[in-house]
Amino acid sequence: MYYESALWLSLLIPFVLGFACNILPSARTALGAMCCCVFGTAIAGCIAIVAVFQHGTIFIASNWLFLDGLSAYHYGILLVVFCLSSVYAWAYFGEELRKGHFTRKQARLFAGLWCEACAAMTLVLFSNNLGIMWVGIEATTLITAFLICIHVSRQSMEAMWKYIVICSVGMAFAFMGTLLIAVSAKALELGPHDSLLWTVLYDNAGRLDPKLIKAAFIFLLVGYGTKAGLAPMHNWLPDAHMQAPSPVSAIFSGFLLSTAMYCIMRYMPVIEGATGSIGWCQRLMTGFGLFSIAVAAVFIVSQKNLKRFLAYSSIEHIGIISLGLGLGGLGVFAALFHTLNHSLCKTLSFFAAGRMGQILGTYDIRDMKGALRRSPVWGTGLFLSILALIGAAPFSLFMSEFLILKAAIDKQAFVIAFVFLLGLGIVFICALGYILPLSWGGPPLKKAAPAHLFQYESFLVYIPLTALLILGLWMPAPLQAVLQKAAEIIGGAAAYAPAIGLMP
Amino acid sequence: MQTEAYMNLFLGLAFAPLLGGIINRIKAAFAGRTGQPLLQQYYDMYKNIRKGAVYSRTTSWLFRAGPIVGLASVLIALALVPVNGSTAPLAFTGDLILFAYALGLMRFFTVLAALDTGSSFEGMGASREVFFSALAEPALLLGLATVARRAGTLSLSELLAATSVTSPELVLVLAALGIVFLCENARIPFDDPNTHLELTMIHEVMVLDHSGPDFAFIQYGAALKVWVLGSVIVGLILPVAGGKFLLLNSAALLGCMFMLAVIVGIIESTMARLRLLRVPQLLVAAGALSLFAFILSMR
Amino acid sequence: MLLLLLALGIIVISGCGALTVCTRPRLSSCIGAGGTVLGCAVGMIPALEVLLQGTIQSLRCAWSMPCGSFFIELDPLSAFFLLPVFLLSALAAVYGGQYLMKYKDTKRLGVAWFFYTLLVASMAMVCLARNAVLFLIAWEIMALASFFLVAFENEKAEVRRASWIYMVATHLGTACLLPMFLIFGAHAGSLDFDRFAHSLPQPLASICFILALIGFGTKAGIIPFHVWLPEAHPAAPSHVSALMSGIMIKTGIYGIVRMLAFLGMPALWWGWLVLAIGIISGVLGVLFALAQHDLKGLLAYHSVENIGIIMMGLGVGLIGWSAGVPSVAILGMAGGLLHVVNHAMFKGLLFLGAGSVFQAAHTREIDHLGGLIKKMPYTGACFLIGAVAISGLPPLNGFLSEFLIYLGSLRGAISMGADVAVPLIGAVAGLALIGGLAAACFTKAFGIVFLGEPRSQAAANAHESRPLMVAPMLLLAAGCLVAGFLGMYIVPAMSEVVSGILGFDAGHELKIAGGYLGSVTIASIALLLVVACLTLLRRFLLSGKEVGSGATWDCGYAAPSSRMQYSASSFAQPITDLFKIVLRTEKHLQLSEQYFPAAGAFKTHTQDAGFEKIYRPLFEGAKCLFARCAVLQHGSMHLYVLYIVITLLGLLVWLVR
Amino acid sequence: MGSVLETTMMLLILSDMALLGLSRLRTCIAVASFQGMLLGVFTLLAHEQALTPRIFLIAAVSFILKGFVFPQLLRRSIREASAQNEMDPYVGYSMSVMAGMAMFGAALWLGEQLPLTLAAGMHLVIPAALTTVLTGLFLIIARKNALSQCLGFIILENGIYAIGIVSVVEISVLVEIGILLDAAVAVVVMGVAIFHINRQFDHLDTDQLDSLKG
Repeated sequence: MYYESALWLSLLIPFVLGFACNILPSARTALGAMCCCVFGTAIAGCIAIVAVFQHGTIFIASNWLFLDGLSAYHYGILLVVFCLSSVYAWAYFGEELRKGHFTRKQARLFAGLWCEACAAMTLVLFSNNLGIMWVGIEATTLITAFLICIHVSRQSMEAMWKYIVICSVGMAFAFMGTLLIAVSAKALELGPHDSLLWTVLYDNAGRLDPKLIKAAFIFLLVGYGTKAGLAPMHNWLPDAHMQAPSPVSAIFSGFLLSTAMYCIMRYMPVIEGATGSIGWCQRLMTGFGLFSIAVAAVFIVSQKNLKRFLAYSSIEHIGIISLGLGLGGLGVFAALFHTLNHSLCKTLSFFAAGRMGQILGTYDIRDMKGALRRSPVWGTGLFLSILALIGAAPFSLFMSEFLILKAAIDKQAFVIAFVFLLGLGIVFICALGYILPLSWGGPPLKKAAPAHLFQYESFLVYIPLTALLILGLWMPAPLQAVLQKAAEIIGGAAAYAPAIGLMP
Repeated sequence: MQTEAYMNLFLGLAFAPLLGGIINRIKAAFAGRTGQPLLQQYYDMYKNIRKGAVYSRTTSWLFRAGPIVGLASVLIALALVPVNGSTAPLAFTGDLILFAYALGLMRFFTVLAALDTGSSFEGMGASREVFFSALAEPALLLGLATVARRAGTLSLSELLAATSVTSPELVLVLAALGIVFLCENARIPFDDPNTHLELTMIHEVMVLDHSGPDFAFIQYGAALKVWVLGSVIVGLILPVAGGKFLLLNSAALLGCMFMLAVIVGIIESTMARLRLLRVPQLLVAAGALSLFAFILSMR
Repeated sequence: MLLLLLALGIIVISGCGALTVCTRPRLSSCIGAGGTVLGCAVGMIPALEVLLQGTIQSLRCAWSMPCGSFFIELDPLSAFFLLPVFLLSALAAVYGGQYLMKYKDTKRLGVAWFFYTLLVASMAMVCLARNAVLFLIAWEIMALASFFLVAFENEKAEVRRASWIYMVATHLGTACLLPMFLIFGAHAGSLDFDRFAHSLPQPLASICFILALIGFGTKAGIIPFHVWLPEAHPAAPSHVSALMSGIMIKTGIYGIVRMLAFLGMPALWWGWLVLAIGIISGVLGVLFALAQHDLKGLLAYHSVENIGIIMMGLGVGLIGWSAGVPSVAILGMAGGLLHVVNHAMFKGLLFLGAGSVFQAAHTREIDHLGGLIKKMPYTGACFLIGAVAISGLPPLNGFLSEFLIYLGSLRGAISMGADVAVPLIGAVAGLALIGGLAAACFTKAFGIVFLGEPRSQAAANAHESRPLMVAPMLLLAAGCLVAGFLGMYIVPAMSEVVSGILGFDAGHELKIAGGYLGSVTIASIALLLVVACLTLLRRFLLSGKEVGSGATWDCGYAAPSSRMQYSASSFAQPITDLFKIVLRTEKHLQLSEQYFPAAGAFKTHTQDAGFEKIYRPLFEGAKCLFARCAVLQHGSMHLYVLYIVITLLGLLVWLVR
Repeated sequence: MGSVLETTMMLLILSDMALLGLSRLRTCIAVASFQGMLLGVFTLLAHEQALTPRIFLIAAVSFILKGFVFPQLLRRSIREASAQNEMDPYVGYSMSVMAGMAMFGAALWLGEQLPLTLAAGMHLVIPAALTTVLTGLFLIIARKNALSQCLGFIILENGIYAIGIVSVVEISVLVEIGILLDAAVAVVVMGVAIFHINRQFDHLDTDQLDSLKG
């Protein structure tokens, strides 16, 4: 079938071209090849995604790889993030090449790793076999590690080392969890081939050993949570985001975290099924979500570096997603919606932060002044994207957070709602305090050479912004159907039955 | 009926300046002087009317508007207060609010006219005037509200008709209104009308620059203000003799007004002027009195 | 209804048009202002229609948004708030078109106009929306648009600070509204307003009432949530301050009233609470206004005061409602709502006047102004009318609403038992005090700014502003004057509005009140007649006599100078001293130490007590506390791994315990 | 046969204690490689009833990787970094051994709690494996030298591997190999990182890598 080949292609193109990038003659060609690779993948991927929503789940590699509603939705986000980021990387490193901060070797390395990272994340999304899923995540860790220190410096090395060690430990736990899942699957008397198949476990969740599966989920939650940046396993995240070049930070926040969250989402229905859907793992998710929001709120107050601040905001939003998943029902729907919004918005903010950093020559919030005057385009991007991030209507993050709050209130969980609102409020106050001088402030202290903007850069700003604006004011029916489908996979068919839709 | 309604208006217009004369006579008597003739205020106004006027170069049309608006609004207030037992020409439910605010309008424009001259003395007087009246206003309205609660009506006319000194809270109200009366009319102990040191004056200093007909209007307005507030107090004291004994009522009112003047005269000649710092305390006390009266009236 | 949507469409589209041509200031101003005026004119029609006929137009169509439906409705209450929205927006737009010309070289006016139109449209939408999602989105757009307008001169640090405070305040307010609406929704089963009515059981109803009071009250600027007003209003361009102070803060009142209608029969303590808030806001607002030196800051604090008066009206209404005294309830509500419109008119007028003064004299410092009435006669006259109106003096419109509130509270006070009469008599006393202080404050504002001699060169060189700026002020002044005489027609016309809130017919009661106002009108007319007669009389008396002019009597002092005039601060000093316990005015006195007098200096400065005493310590404390937590993330990777392990083991223990 | 397993597990635990107690890196690495080989053998022992080619393959791969490749990589890094000893750790060596004992106790308790159904004579496996896991974590947390942290990671992997081997038979070989390879790559990556760190900082003291905070 044509769409199975599309699936294969979207997995193989980045994998193969990734190696190809390493032998290209010049930096420009390497970056160009990277962009082409990503866009090629996007075409194949879109075909596959459309196919999924037309003909249902696609299985390949004898059911080891598949694409269902949930993964297709995430894959769509991945494609968007990667396409935008690749174009941005072209602009960003183009600027650095002009300044001569970026050698051919680095460019090759970057392009190669970039494609491989794309391939690895794709693998995670496609894998029906939980073992493969783990392999994919571990692979992303190892690949992106070097993306952090494309520019070798003490700080970047430090960030990278912390990233590797912490995430590897996390991955080890995740592996432990996967093993325990396999152990608990013994009851099903499965052959080696499909012992870890998600679909199989999903269908026979009821027959898994509850106690074991709970232990397994704890390991998985801590493990993948480390990668996703849930507090208190988040500590690698600010350092990595701060030190990585902006395109890398963009995909880190834009999708790497969501990938890890995706893995957790995959496990939730199985656990719920095994524990008799008493909302056991939902409680865990809620707890971690609230804690992450609180931690982010506390640490955001005293930030000095723009990218670090954005990283903490990522922690906050991952917490929000986890909270939504924990609330179940409408919350799951909202959490998935929030994943999309956050990816778009955070990608844009990192784009803008990176370019403003290049233009102003610093990432220190106290020194970045007058962004809107120095570069209207990116200044607007930075200002509005951060406004959207902190939940100002009419951007779509406001809507998804509103829905999550609704889920909490409908469950009479007033305390949760209060903590949630409190955290968001603190973040709002601080973030607004940061960006006002940043966008409007007086003449910048450090005079940076005025960066020459490429024409297409304005598109990088306005496409995501428009998307966020439109989604905030109007949710297309197809998207709603997709979200519904994905939410049903996680939260069961009961996901958000009431109160949504066009008209009563 | 008409005559009855307008009776107080006539009386006030006719006899208001006389009160000032009486007060001065009493003070003179206490001081052992002969004192000015009773009709002195009439003479002064007549003299001023015949004179021309001098306007400061600083002033604008507001300076000219001040006296006129002031006199007009005090006339409106007068038209709200009936001779006891009858109904005032402009009476309606809730007219006591209009009554208070008409006096407020008068003050507003007098103060603006004072500020218009740009003289620091008149500014000082204006400042004190607004300060004291802001404190006096609650006392006045609370007192009237207390009486209204007794009478169960919100119209001055019915209210004055319905009450007479029968209960302790009414005594308290009378005390409060008396204080307000002295303060609003800038009498001792709040203000000394015939001091000659600008720094210590309140009402008189505000009108330093007025002359001619304007000054006459101001004097007349001041006299009427005494009459208006006075007739309210008197109306509260006086027992009602029914609508048909109009002349009796009017005579009683007149007599009581003169008595009031005498009392004021005695106060002025026996008391000293308060230090400005003490004035607010006295006014707050007045407010407290009327509030206390109201609480009593809720028994 | 379609007409209304058309109006909003025109407004928004004109804004976008202005944005597209933002490189050409004049053109974008014309488009923006013209579009706004046109749209407002169109929108006025259905509003008036509904208000006069008491019909209800509603429109409900599909909106692909979770929990959302595009459900708008125009009932008398909405129309009652829409009317001032459109009126003042149009006039302020005309004024702003001229006012902004000063910035045409330094600013992108198109952007300003875009946000202005957005603000107008969203305010109208807030009054129309009947679905919580729609309402909240409109509410947030309103906040955002006004935020950008406040930050118009964003190169100034204090403007940025002001806009920050404003945005934070309004956002925290919204944070209270979200759960309130959601609680409603959870019980009504839908977020459409038509399901909300009387849907909540008691404890929740009180919670929602408190949430609404905080959330909407923050926007309305009740004390202690008022801190943003004195910051934002002076920072914004004058026509925007007029709009914000005149209308936008009223959307908060609208929200509260709307919620009251949904909550149904109130508990008695609600009325006590609202009334107390009203009195406190009113008194403190006017006191802080007295202590201000900045003309627009003074007006901003007067917004707090007037919101207080409105809240007093609502409180009286609530008390009457819960005590079962219809007349009190009706009079209180009607007075409060009428004051909304009146305040919109005279506060808009005053802010526009302040703007003209600022552009003429380039300063908002009251003590640097003076004698402007000779330089700018029209502005002066308009400002005077506004000042008289805001002091609630007859014969202007301010008196009508205060009269209704007085009447309502006195009614209750003289007839009811202690639990009702005590708060109501408190309302009477409070209103009286507020009235006196407001009169003091505006004799100061008008007297020092417009009368006497100019206190600075800038004030001496002032000149009357352009016709396009004067015309709106004249219209508003005329409005204040005329409305003052039409009480007996206006008040009965509100019967539908009030009945809509209270749920029982208010027509009869309001007709009677209209009758009283009729006699007020007679008195006012009489007043005008007497004034006219006296004027003629004086002319007659002065005819043929010499009318001289000389210097002001200065007690023989040889060299008077305009600096010797009584200043605003000295004018207010007795009052501010009496209330220094709340005002906490800081005085800085510098005197030369020599034996012979030399130059000295005296400065007074009044911070906002709420900000200084409540919010700053709170925020600082939180900041310090959180900064301490940074030690948890001290860069040592070993610690980080330890966290992870502890988490894991902790969870495992929690699992197997 | 169980006794043999018992002894292997004993050896495993003892090697953990040794890792905790020894200070010279080379010795630690030697112990680690011994542990790797031990696990290779253990793979066969665990499944002696059903020895399939798959088991042999896995055993061989793990034997080679854990026994020779990883240690070799570490030794190379030592040579490059010329870092012989662990500089003073947070927790002293004798204390570490005490901690190791405590961890063993915890492992015993935890092994009781986890309902892993095992063949006869393997009751010591889970505690031993968990001890190894905890030892690895302890090395990462309590040692300052980047190399010992890398070592800790390997030990951690060893422990999890042991658990996997005894508890899970049904995982397909591809996955297992993939997992092993991933671990290998992880070690390689860490080695490279260590190399870079050494070049940047001229030392491997991760305690001094604390410039990023807050």
